[in-house]
Amino acid sequence: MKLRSFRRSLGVNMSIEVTTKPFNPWGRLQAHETSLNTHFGKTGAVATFVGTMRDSNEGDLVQTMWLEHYPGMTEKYLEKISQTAFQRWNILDTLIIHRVGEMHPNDTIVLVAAWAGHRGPAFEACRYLIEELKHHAPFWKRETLVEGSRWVETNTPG
Amino acid sequence: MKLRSFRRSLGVNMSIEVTTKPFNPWGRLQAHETSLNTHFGKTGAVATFVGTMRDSNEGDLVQTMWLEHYPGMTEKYLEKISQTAFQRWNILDTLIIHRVGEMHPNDTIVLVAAWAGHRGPAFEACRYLIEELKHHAPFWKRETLVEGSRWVETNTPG
Amino acid sequence: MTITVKFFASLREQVGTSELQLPVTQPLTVSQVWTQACGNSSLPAHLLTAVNLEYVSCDTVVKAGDEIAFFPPVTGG
Amino acid sequence: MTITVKFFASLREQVGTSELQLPVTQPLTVSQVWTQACGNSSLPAHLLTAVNLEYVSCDTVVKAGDEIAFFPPVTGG
Repeated sequence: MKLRSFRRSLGVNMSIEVTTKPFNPWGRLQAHETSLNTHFGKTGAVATFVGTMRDSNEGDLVQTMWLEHYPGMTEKYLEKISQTAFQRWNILDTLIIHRVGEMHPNDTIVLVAAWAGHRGPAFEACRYLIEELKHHAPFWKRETLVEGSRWVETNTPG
Repeated sequence: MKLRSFRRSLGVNMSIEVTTKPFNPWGRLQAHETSLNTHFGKTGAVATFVGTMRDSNEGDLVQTMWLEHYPGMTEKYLEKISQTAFQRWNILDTLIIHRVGEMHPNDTIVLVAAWAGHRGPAFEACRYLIEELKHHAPFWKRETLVEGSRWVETNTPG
Repeated sequence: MTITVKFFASLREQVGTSELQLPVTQPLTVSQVWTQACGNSSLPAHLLTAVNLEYVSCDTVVKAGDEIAFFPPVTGG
Repeated sequence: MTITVKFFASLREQVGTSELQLPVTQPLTVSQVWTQACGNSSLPAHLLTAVNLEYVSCDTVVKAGDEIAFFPPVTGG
Protein backbone atom coordinates (compact mmCIF):
# COMPACT_ATOMS: atom_id res chain seq x y z
CA MET A 1 0.00 0.00 0.00
CA LYS A 2 1.28 3.43 -0.74
CA LEU A 3 2.63 5.94 1.70
CA ARG A 4 0.44 8.96 1.93
CA SER A 5 2.68 11.78 2.94
CA PHE A 6 1.48 15.34 3.23
CA ARG A 7 3.78 18.32 3.17
CA ARG A 8 1.79 21.44 3.74
CA SER A 9 2.66 25.05 4.28
CA LEU A 10 2.62 26.55 7.79
CA GLY A 11 4.81 23.78 9.11
CA VAL A 12 2.04 21.18 8.99
CA ASN A 13 3.56 17.78 8.27
CA MET A 14 1.55 14.61 8.55
CA SER A 15 2.35 11.17 7.24
CA ILE A 16 -0.01 8.21 7.05
CA GLU A 17 0.64 4.69 5.86
CA VAL A 18 -1.46 1.53 5.78
CA THR A 19 0.70 -1.45 4.93
CA THR A 20 0.45 -5.22 4.53
CA LYS A 21 4.19 -5.55 5.24
CA PRO A 22 5.81 -6.10 8.63
CA PHE A 23 7.53 -2.94 9.83
CA ASN A 24 10.05 -2.02 12.48
CA PRO A 25 8.66 0.97 14.41
CA TRP A 26 12.04 2.17 15.69
CA GLY A 27 13.62 1.98 12.26
CA ARG A 28 10.71 3.93 10.82
CA LEU A 29 10.94 6.59 13.52
CA GLN A 30 14.66 6.89 12.85
CA ALA A 31 14.06 7.23 9.10
CA HIS A 32 11.27 9.73 9.64
CA GLU A 33 13.40 11.92 11.86
CA THR A 34 16.21 11.84 9.33
CA SER A 35 13.76 13.31 6.84
CA LEU A 36 12.78 16.16 9.19
CA ASN A 37 15.55 18.54 8.21
CA THR A 38 13.22 21.49 8.49
CA HIS A 39 12.69 20.80 12.18
CA PHE A 40 16.38 20.53 13.10
CA GLY A 41 16.82 22.21 16.46
CA LYS A 42 13.09 23.05 16.73
CA THR A 43 11.81 19.70 18.00
CA GLY A 44 12.18 19.47 21.75
CA ALA A 45 9.86 16.52 22.26
CA VAL A 46 8.43 13.47 20.57
CA ALA A 47 5.85 11.14 22.07
CA THR A 48 5.25 7.78 20.44
CA PHE A 49 2.93 4.84 20.87
CA VAL A 50 3.58 1.38 19.45
CA GLY A 51 0.90 -1.32 19.56
CA THR A 52 2.05 -4.91 19.28
CA MET A 53 0.19 -8.17 18.74
CA ARG A 54 -0.10 -10.17 21.95
CA ASP A 55 -0.17 -13.97 21.95
CA SER A 56 -3.37 -14.18 23.96
CA ASN A 57 -6.70 -12.37 24.27
CA GLU A 58 -9.56 -12.94 26.68
CA GLY A 59 -7.78 -15.96 28.10
CA ASP A 60 -7.22 -17.73 24.79
CA LEU A 61 -3.96 -18.28 22.92
CA VAL A 62 -3.92 -16.42 19.62
CA GLN A 63 -1.86 -17.90 16.80
CA THR A 64 -2.40 -15.44 13.98
CA MET A 65 -4.44 -12.32 13.45
CA TRP A 66 -6.08 -10.96 10.32
CA LEU A 67 -6.59 -7.22 10.13
CA GLU A 68 -9.24 -6.09 7.68
CA HIS A 69 -9.80 -2.43 6.83
CA TYR A 70 -11.89 -0.20 4.59
CA PRO A 71 -9.43 1.04 1.95
CA GLY A 72 -9.96 4.71 1.23
CA MET A 73 -12.03 5.45 4.31
CA THR A 74 -9.19 4.38 6.60
CA GLU A 75 -6.71 6.81 5.08
CA LYS A 76 -9.30 9.58 4.96
CA TYR A 77 -10.12 9.11 8.63
CA LEU A 78 -6.46 9.07 9.66
CA GLU A 79 -5.87 12.27 7.66
CA LYS A 80 -8.83 13.88 9.40
CA ILE A 81 -7.60 13.13 12.92
CA SER A 82 -4.08 14.23 12.00
CA GLN A 83 -5.43 17.55 10.77
CA THR A 84 -7.46 17.93 13.95
CA ALA A 85 -4.34 17.29 16.03
CA PHE A 86 -2.53 20.10 14.21
CA GLN A 87 -5.47 22.40 14.87
CA ARG A 88 -5.65 21.57 18.56
CA TRP A 89 -2.00 21.38 19.57
CA ASN A 90 1.19 23.20 18.73
CA ILE A 91 2.90 20.27 17.05
CA LEU A 92 5.44 20.03 14.22
CA ASP A 93 4.89 16.61 12.70
CA THR A 94 2.82 13.44 12.98
CA LEU A 95 3.34 9.90 11.75
CA ILE A 96 0.82 7.05 11.71
CA ILE A 97 1.61 3.59 10.32
CA HIS A 98 -0.93 0.76 10.59
CA ARG A 99 -0.48 -2.83 9.52
CA VAL A 100 -3.24 -4.81 7.78
CA GLY A 101 -3.54 -8.41 6.59
CA GLU A 102 -2.13 -11.44 8.39
CA MET A 103 0.22 -11.00 11.32
CA HIS A 104 1.77 -12.98 14.17
CA PRO A 105 2.43 -12.46 17.89
CA ASN A 106 4.98 -9.71 18.62
CA ASP A 107 4.39 -8.07 15.22
CA THR A 108 3.90 -4.32 15.32
CA ILE A 109 0.29 -3.40 14.57
CA VAL A 110 0.42 0.36 14.84
CA LEU A 111 2.83 3.25 15.33
CA VAL A 112 1.72 6.78 16.22
CA ALA A 113 4.14 9.64 16.84
CA ALA A 114 3.85 13.38 17.41
CA TRP A 115 6.77 15.83 17.32
CA ALA A 116 6.55 19.22 19.03
CA GLY A 117 8.59 21.97 20.59
CA HIS A 118 7.48 20.89 24.07
CA ARG A 119 6.32 17.70 25.74
CA GLY A 120 2.73 18.66 26.63
CA PRO A 121 1.49 18.98 23.03
CA ALA A 122 3.55 15.95 21.94
CA PHE A 123 1.96 13.68 24.57
CA GLU A 124 -1.55 15.00 24.11
CA ALA A 125 -1.52 14.78 20.33
CA CYS A 126 -0.06 11.25 20.42
CA ARG A 127 -2.69 10.06 22.86
CA TYR A 128 -5.46 11.74 20.90
CA LEU A 129 -4.37 10.08 17.65
CA ILE A 130 -4.24 6.55 19.04
CA GLU A 131 -7.55 6.92 20.89
CA GLU A 132 -9.36 8.26 17.82
CA LEU A 133 -7.76 5.58 15.66
CA LYS A 134 -8.80 2.80 18.05
CA HIS A 135 -12.35 4.03 18.51
CA HIS A 136 -13.23 5.12 14.99
CA ALA A 137 -10.80 4.13 12.22
CA PRO A 138 -12.32 1.30 10.13
CA PHE A 139 -10.09 -1.64 11.06
CA TRP A 140 -11.29 -5.05 12.27
CA LYS A 141 -9.32 -7.84 13.90
CA ARG A 142 -9.98 -11.53 13.39
CA GLU A 143 -8.06 -13.93 15.63
CA THR A 144 -7.11 -17.49 14.79
CA LEU A 145 -7.06 -19.53 18.01
CA VAL A 146 -5.80 -23.07 18.56
CA GLU A 147 -9.25 -24.20 17.49
CA GLY A 148 -11.22 -21.97 15.17
CA SER A 149 -11.25 -18.23 14.72
CA ARG A 150 -13.30 -15.24 15.82
CA TRP A 151 -13.77 -11.55 15.20
CA VAL A 152 -12.58 -9.33 18.04
CA GLU A 153 -15.66 -7.50 19.26
CA THR A 154 -14.24 -4.65 21.34
CA ASN A 155 -10.93 -2.98 22.05
CA THR A 156 -9.46 -2.55 25.50
CA PRO A 157 -10.59 0.79 26.95
CA GLY A 158 -7.85 3.43 26.81
CA MET B 1 28.80 6.05 33.05
CA LYS B 2 27.55 2.62 33.78
CA LEU B 3 24.22 1.17 32.87
CA ARG B 4 22.18 0.38 35.90
CA SER B 5 19.90 -2.41 34.94
CA PHE B 6 17.57 -4.13 37.35
CA ARG B 7 16.09 -7.55 36.78
CA ARG B 8 13.76 -8.41 39.58
CA SER B 9 11.32 -11.19 40.22
CA LEU B 10 7.59 -10.69 39.65
CA GLY B 11 8.21 -9.40 36.15
CA VAL B 12 9.57 -6.06 37.34
CA ASN B 13 12.20 -4.85 34.89
CA MET B 14 13.61 -1.37 35.05
CA SER B 15 16.68 0.04 33.36
CA ILE B 16 18.35 3.36 34.09
CA GLU B 17 21.35 4.94 32.44
CA VAL B 18 23.07 8.29 32.84
CA THR B 19 25.60 8.81 30.06
CA THR B 20 28.02 11.41 28.78
CA LYS B 21 27.89 9.88 25.30
CA PRO B 22 25.50 10.83 22.49
CA PHE B 23 22.84 8.16 22.02
CA ASN B 24 20.29 7.27 19.38
CA PRO B 25 16.94 6.78 21.13
CA TRP B 26 15.42 4.59 18.41
CA GLY B 27 18.47 2.36 18.26
CA ARG B 28 18.38 2.00 22.03
CA LEU B 29 14.66 1.16 22.02
CA GLN B 30 15.28 -1.44 19.34
CA ALA B 31 18.15 -2.97 21.33
CA HIS B 32 16.12 -2.91 24.54
CA GLU B 33 13.18 -4.70 22.92
CA THR B 34 15.50 -7.32 21.49
CA SER B 35 16.57 -8.06 25.05
CA LEU B 36 12.97 -8.48 26.24
CA ASN B 37 12.60 -12.14 25.35
CA THR B 38 10.57 -12.78 28.45
CA HIS B 39 7.88 -10.39 27.26
CA PHE B 40 7.53 -11.88 23.77
CA GLY B 41 3.86 -11.84 22.92
CA LYS B 42 2.91 -10.21 26.26
CA THR B 43 3.65 -6.58 25.39
CA GLY B 44 0.71 -5.00 23.63
CA ALA B 45 1.79 -1.40 24.08
CA VAL B 46 4.82 0.82 24.53
CA ALA B 47 4.71 4.56 25.09
CA THR B 48 7.91 6.55 24.73
CA PHE B 49 9.07 10.10 25.19
CA VAL B 50 12.22 11.55 23.68
CA GLY B 51 13.47 15.00 24.67
CA THR B 52 15.81 16.74 22.27
CA MET B 53 17.96 19.86 22.58
CA ARG B 54 16.43 22.83 20.79
CA ASP B 55 18.56 25.54 19.20
CA SER B 56 16.83 28.37 21.03
CA ASN B 57 15.34 29.11 24.44
CA GLU B 58 13.49 32.16 25.71
CA GLY B 59 14.14 33.90 22.41
CA ASP B 60 17.90 33.38 22.36
CA LEU B 61 19.96 31.13 20.12
CA VAL B 62 21.63 28.35 22.10
CA GLN B 63 24.92 27.02 20.76
CA THR B 64 25.83 24.35 23.28
CA MET B 65 24.36 23.07 26.51
CA TRP B 66 26.08 21.67 29.58
CA LEU B 67 24.11 19.25 31.70
CA GLU B 68 25.32 18.85 35.27
CA HIS B 69 23.92 16.22 37.62
CA TYR B 70 24.38 14.84 41.12
CA PRO B 71 25.99 11.42 40.58
CA GLY B 72 24.49 8.83 42.87
CA MET B 73 21.40 10.82 43.79
CA THR B 74 20.29 11.00 40.17
CA GLU B 75 20.34 7.23 39.72
CA LYS B 76 18.70 6.69 43.11
CA TYR B 77 15.90 9.08 42.24
CA LEU B 78 15.31 7.50 38.84
CA GLU B 79 15.19 4.06 40.48
CA LYS B 80 12.65 5.34 42.98
CA ILE B 81 10.26 6.73 40.37
CA SER B 82 10.62 3.58 38.27
CA GLN B 83 9.66 1.47 41.28
CA THR B 84 6.71 3.73 41.97
CA ALA B 85 5.57 3.34 38.34
CA PHE B 86 5.60 -0.45 38.75
CA GLN B 87 3.55 -0.12 41.93
CA ARG B 88 0.97 2.18 40.37
CA TRP B 89 0.48 0.69 36.92
CA ASN B 90 0.37 -2.75 35.40
CA ILE B 91 3.53 -2.39 33.32
CA LEU B 92 6.15 -4.87 32.15
CA ASP B 93 9.30 -2.83 31.66
CA THR B 94 10.71 0.69 31.89
CA LEU B 95 13.76 2.34 30.36
CA ILE B 96 15.23 5.74 31.22
CA ILE B 97 18.37 7.12 29.55
CA HIS B 98 19.58 10.66 30.32
CA ARG B 99 22.51 12.46 28.77
CA VAL B 100 24.88 14.63 30.83
CA GLY B 101 27.89 16.81 29.94
CA GLU B 102 28.19 18.93 26.83
CA MET B 103 25.67 18.60 24.02
CA HIS B 104 24.54 20.36 20.85
CA PRO B 105 21.22 21.24 19.17
CA ASN B 106 19.23 18.21 18.02
CA ASP B 107 21.09 15.90 20.43
CA THR B 108 18.86 13.58 22.43
CA ILE B 109 18.72 14.64 26.08
CA VAL B 110 16.38 12.03 27.51
CA LEU B 111 14.52 8.86 26.61
CA VAL B 112 11.72 7.40 28.73
CA ALA B 113 9.75 4.30 27.75
CA ALA B 114 7.16 2.08 29.41
CA TRP B 115 6.06 -1.32 28.10
CA ALA B 116 2.72 -2.83 29.15
CA GLY B 117 0.01 -5.24 28.10
CA HIS B 118 -2.30 -2.35 27.28
CA ARG B 119 -1.97 1.28 26.26
CA GLY B 120 -3.47 3.02 29.30
CA PRO B 121 -0.76 1.91 31.76
CA ALA B 122 1.98 2.42 29.14
CA PHE B 123 0.98 6.05 28.50
CA GLU B 124 0.38 6.90 32.13
CA ALA B 125 3.63 5.39 33.39
CA CYS B 126 5.63 7.07 30.62
CA ARG B 127 4.12 10.47 31.37
CA TYR B 128 4.62 10.00 35.11
CA LEU B 129 8.30 9.12 34.66
CA ILE B 130 9.15 12.15 32.52
CA GLU B 131 7.21 14.54 34.75
CA GLU B 132 8.86 13.28 37.92
CA LEU B 133 12.25 13.32 36.23
CA LYS B 134 11.79 16.90 35.01
CA HIS B 135 10.48 18.22 38.30
CA HIS B 136 12.71 16.41 40.79
CA ALA B 137 15.71 14.54 39.35
CA PRO B 138 18.94 16.45 40.13
CA PHE B 139 19.97 17.67 36.68
CA TRP B 140 20.82 21.27 35.75
CA LYS B 141 21.19 22.83 32.33
CA ARG B 142 23.63 25.58 31.46
CA GLU B 143 23.26 27.17 28.03
CA THR B 144 26.02 28.77 25.99
CA LEU B 145 24.53 31.58 23.90
CA VAL B 146 26.14 33.61 21.12
CA GLU B 147 27.43 35.87 23.87
CA GLY B 148 27.97 34.40 27.30
CA SER B 149 26.24 31.57 29.10
CA ARG B 150 23.51 31.11 31.71
CA TRP B 151 21.91 28.51 33.91
CA VAL B 152 18.40 27.53 32.88
CA GLU B 153 16.15 28.51 35.76
CA THR B 154 12.92 26.63 35.09
CA ASN B 155 11.61 23.91 32.82
CA THR B 156 8.61 24.28 30.54
CA PRO B 157 5.45 23.21 32.40
CA GLY B 158 4.24 19.76 31.33
CA MET C 1 -28.67 4.48 -11.70
CA THR C 2 -27.24 2.48 -8.82
CA ILE C 3 -25.51 2.87 -5.48
CA THR C 4 -22.67 0.71 -4.21
CA VAL C 5 -23.27 -1.02 -0.89
CA LYS C 6 -20.30 -2.46 1.04
CA PHE C 7 -20.08 -4.73 4.07
CA PHE C 8 -17.04 -5.38 6.23
CA ALA C 9 -15.67 -7.90 8.71
CA SER C 10 -18.20 -10.06 10.59
CA LEU C 11 -21.07 -8.30 8.85
CA ARG C 12 -19.58 -9.15 5.46
CA GLU C 13 -19.57 -12.81 6.51
CA GLN C 14 -23.15 -12.65 7.79
CA VAL C 15 -24.47 -10.93 4.68
CA GLY C 16 -22.43 -13.27 2.50
CA THR C 17 -21.01 -10.60 0.19
CA SER C 18 -18.57 -7.72 0.43
CA GLU C 19 -20.30 -5.51 -2.11
CA LEU C 20 -23.45 -5.18 -4.16
CA GLN C 21 -25.03 -2.68 -6.52
CA LEU C 22 -28.51 -1.46 -5.69
CA PRO C 23 -30.71 0.26 -8.28
CA VAL C 24 -32.19 3.54 -7.04
CA THR C 25 -35.12 5.34 -8.56
CA GLN C 26 -35.83 7.75 -5.68
CA PRO C 27 -33.94 9.27 -2.72
CA LEU C 28 -33.28 6.73 0.04
CA THR C 29 -32.00 7.05 3.58
CA VAL C 30 -29.14 4.86 4.73
CA SER C 31 -31.67 2.84 6.77
CA GLN C 32 -33.77 2.28 3.66
CA VAL C 33 -30.68 1.19 1.73
CA TRP C 34 -30.03 -1.43 4.42
CA THR C 35 -33.60 -2.66 4.27
CA GLN C 36 -33.56 -2.98 0.49
CA ALA C 37 -30.13 -4.57 0.43
CA CYS C 38 -30.68 -7.00 3.30
CA GLY C 39 -34.11 -8.47 2.74
CA ASN C 40 -36.46 -6.12 4.59
CA SER C 41 -34.77 -6.40 7.99
CA SER C 42 -34.28 -3.16 9.91
CA LEU C 43 -30.79 -1.70 10.45
CA PRO C 44 -29.27 -3.14 13.66
CA ALA C 45 -28.44 -0.34 16.10
CA HIS C 46 -24.86 -1.40 16.74
CA LEU C 47 -23.80 -1.17 13.10
CA LEU C 48 -21.83 1.82 11.82
CA THR C 49 -22.59 3.51 8.53
CA ALA C 50 -20.54 5.55 6.10
CA VAL C 51 -21.38 7.33 2.86
CA ASN C 52 -18.56 8.18 0.46
CA LEU C 53 -15.92 7.30 3.09
CA GLU C 54 -17.35 9.47 5.88
CA TYR C 55 -19.36 8.42 8.93
CA VAL C 56 -23.05 9.37 8.67
CA SER C 57 -26.21 8.80 10.67
CA CYS C 58 -28.76 6.30 9.41
CA ASP C 59 -31.23 8.97 8.27
CA THR C 60 -28.75 10.45 5.81
CA VAL C 61 -30.17 10.54 2.28
CA VAL C 62 -28.10 8.95 -0.47
CA LYS C 63 -28.19 9.37 -4.24
CA ALA C 64 -27.13 7.41 -7.29
CA GLY C 65 -23.38 7.01 -7.50
CA ASP C 66 -22.87 7.08 -3.73
CA GLU C 67 -20.92 4.38 -1.89
CA ILE C 68 -22.67 3.24 1.29
CA ALA C 69 -20.84 1.05 3.82
CA PHE C 70 -22.15 -0.93 6.79
CA PHE C 71 -19.81 -2.39 9.37
CA PRO C 72 -19.53 -3.58 12.97
CA PRO C 73 -17.72 -1.65 15.75
CA VAL C 74 -14.07 -1.13 14.84
CA THR C 75 -11.18 -2.90 16.57
CA GLY C 76 -7.95 -1.53 15.09
CA GLY C 77 -4.81 -0.23 16.70
CA MET D 1 34.17 13.78 62.84
CA THR D 2 32.98 15.64 59.75
CA ILE D 3 30.11 15.88 57.32
CA THR D 4 30.48 16.37 53.58
CA VAL D 5 28.67 19.38 52.11
CA LYS D 6 28.09 19.56 48.36
CA PHE D 7 26.88 22.36 46.11
CA PHE D 8 25.64 22.06 42.53
CA ALA D 9 25.09 24.16 39.41
CA SER D 10 24.61 27.93 39.88
CA LEU D 11 24.88 27.53 43.65
CA ARG D 12 28.25 25.82 43.26
CA GLU D 13 29.44 28.83 41.29
CA GLN D 14 28.08 31.28 43.87
CA VAL D 15 29.59 29.43 46.81
CA GLY D 16 32.83 28.99 44.87
CA THR D 17 33.33 25.31 45.72
CA SER D 18 31.65 22.02 44.87
CA GLU D 19 32.38 20.31 48.18
CA LEU D 20 33.71 20.96 51.64
CA GLN D 21 34.14 19.05 54.89
CA LEU D 22 32.55 20.53 58.00
CA PRO D 23 33.58 19.41 61.49
CA VAL D 24 30.59 18.47 63.66
CA THR D 25 30.65 18.19 67.44
CA GLN D 26 26.89 18.15 68.03
CA PRO D 27 23.71 17.33 66.05
CA LEU D 28 22.94 19.95 63.42
CA THR D 29 19.91 20.58 61.24
CA VAL D 30 20.36 21.01 57.51
CA SER D 31 19.67 24.74 57.99
CA GLN D 32 22.41 24.94 60.59
CA VAL D 33 24.81 23.13 58.26
CA TRP D 34 24.11 25.79 55.63
CA THR D 35 24.72 28.59 58.09
CA GLN D 36 28.01 27.11 59.28
CA ALA D 37 29.16 26.29 55.75
CA CYS D 38 28.14 29.55 54.14
CA GLY D 39 29.20 32.25 56.56
CA ASN D 40 26.23 32.74 58.83
CA SER D 41 23.68 33.51 56.09
CA SER D 42 20.31 31.78 56.42
CA LEU D 43 19.26 29.06 53.98
CA PRO D 44 17.52 30.63 50.94
CA ALA D 45 13.97 29.27 50.59
CA HIS D 46 14.26 28.29 46.94
CA LEU D 47 17.20 25.93 47.47
CA LEU D 48 16.68 22.17 47.60
CA THR D 49 18.39 19.97 50.15
CA ALA D 50 19.36 16.31 50.22
CA VAL D 51 20.97 14.10 52.86
CA ASN D 52 22.65 10.89 51.76
CA LEU D 53 21.14 11.18 48.24
CA GLU D 54 17.52 11.68 49.38
CA TYR D 55 15.48 14.87 49.47
CA VAL D 56 14.94 16.16 53.03
CA SER D 57 13.41 19.21 54.67
CA CYS D 58 15.71 21.87 56.14
CA ASP D 59 14.99 20.87 59.75
CA THR D 60 16.33 17.34 59.23
CA VAL D 61 19.10 16.53 61.70
CA VAL D 62 22.40 15.26 60.30
CA LYS D 63 25.26 13.38 61.87
CA ALA D 64 28.94 12.83 61.27
CA GLY D 65 29.59 10.91 58.08
CA ASP D 66 26.48 12.22 56.33
CA GLU D 67 26.59 13.83 52.90
CA ILE D 68 24.50 17.00 52.70
CA ALA D 69 23.78 18.63 49.33
CA PHE D 70 22.36 22.05 48.49
CA PHE D 71 21.21 22.90 44.98
CA PRO D 72 18.92 25.16 42.95
CA PRO D 73 15.66 24.02 41.30
CA VAL D 74 16.33 21.21 38.83
CA THR D 75 16.06 21.60 35.06
CA GLY D 76 16.72 18.18 33.52
CA GLY D 77 14.85 16.20 30.92
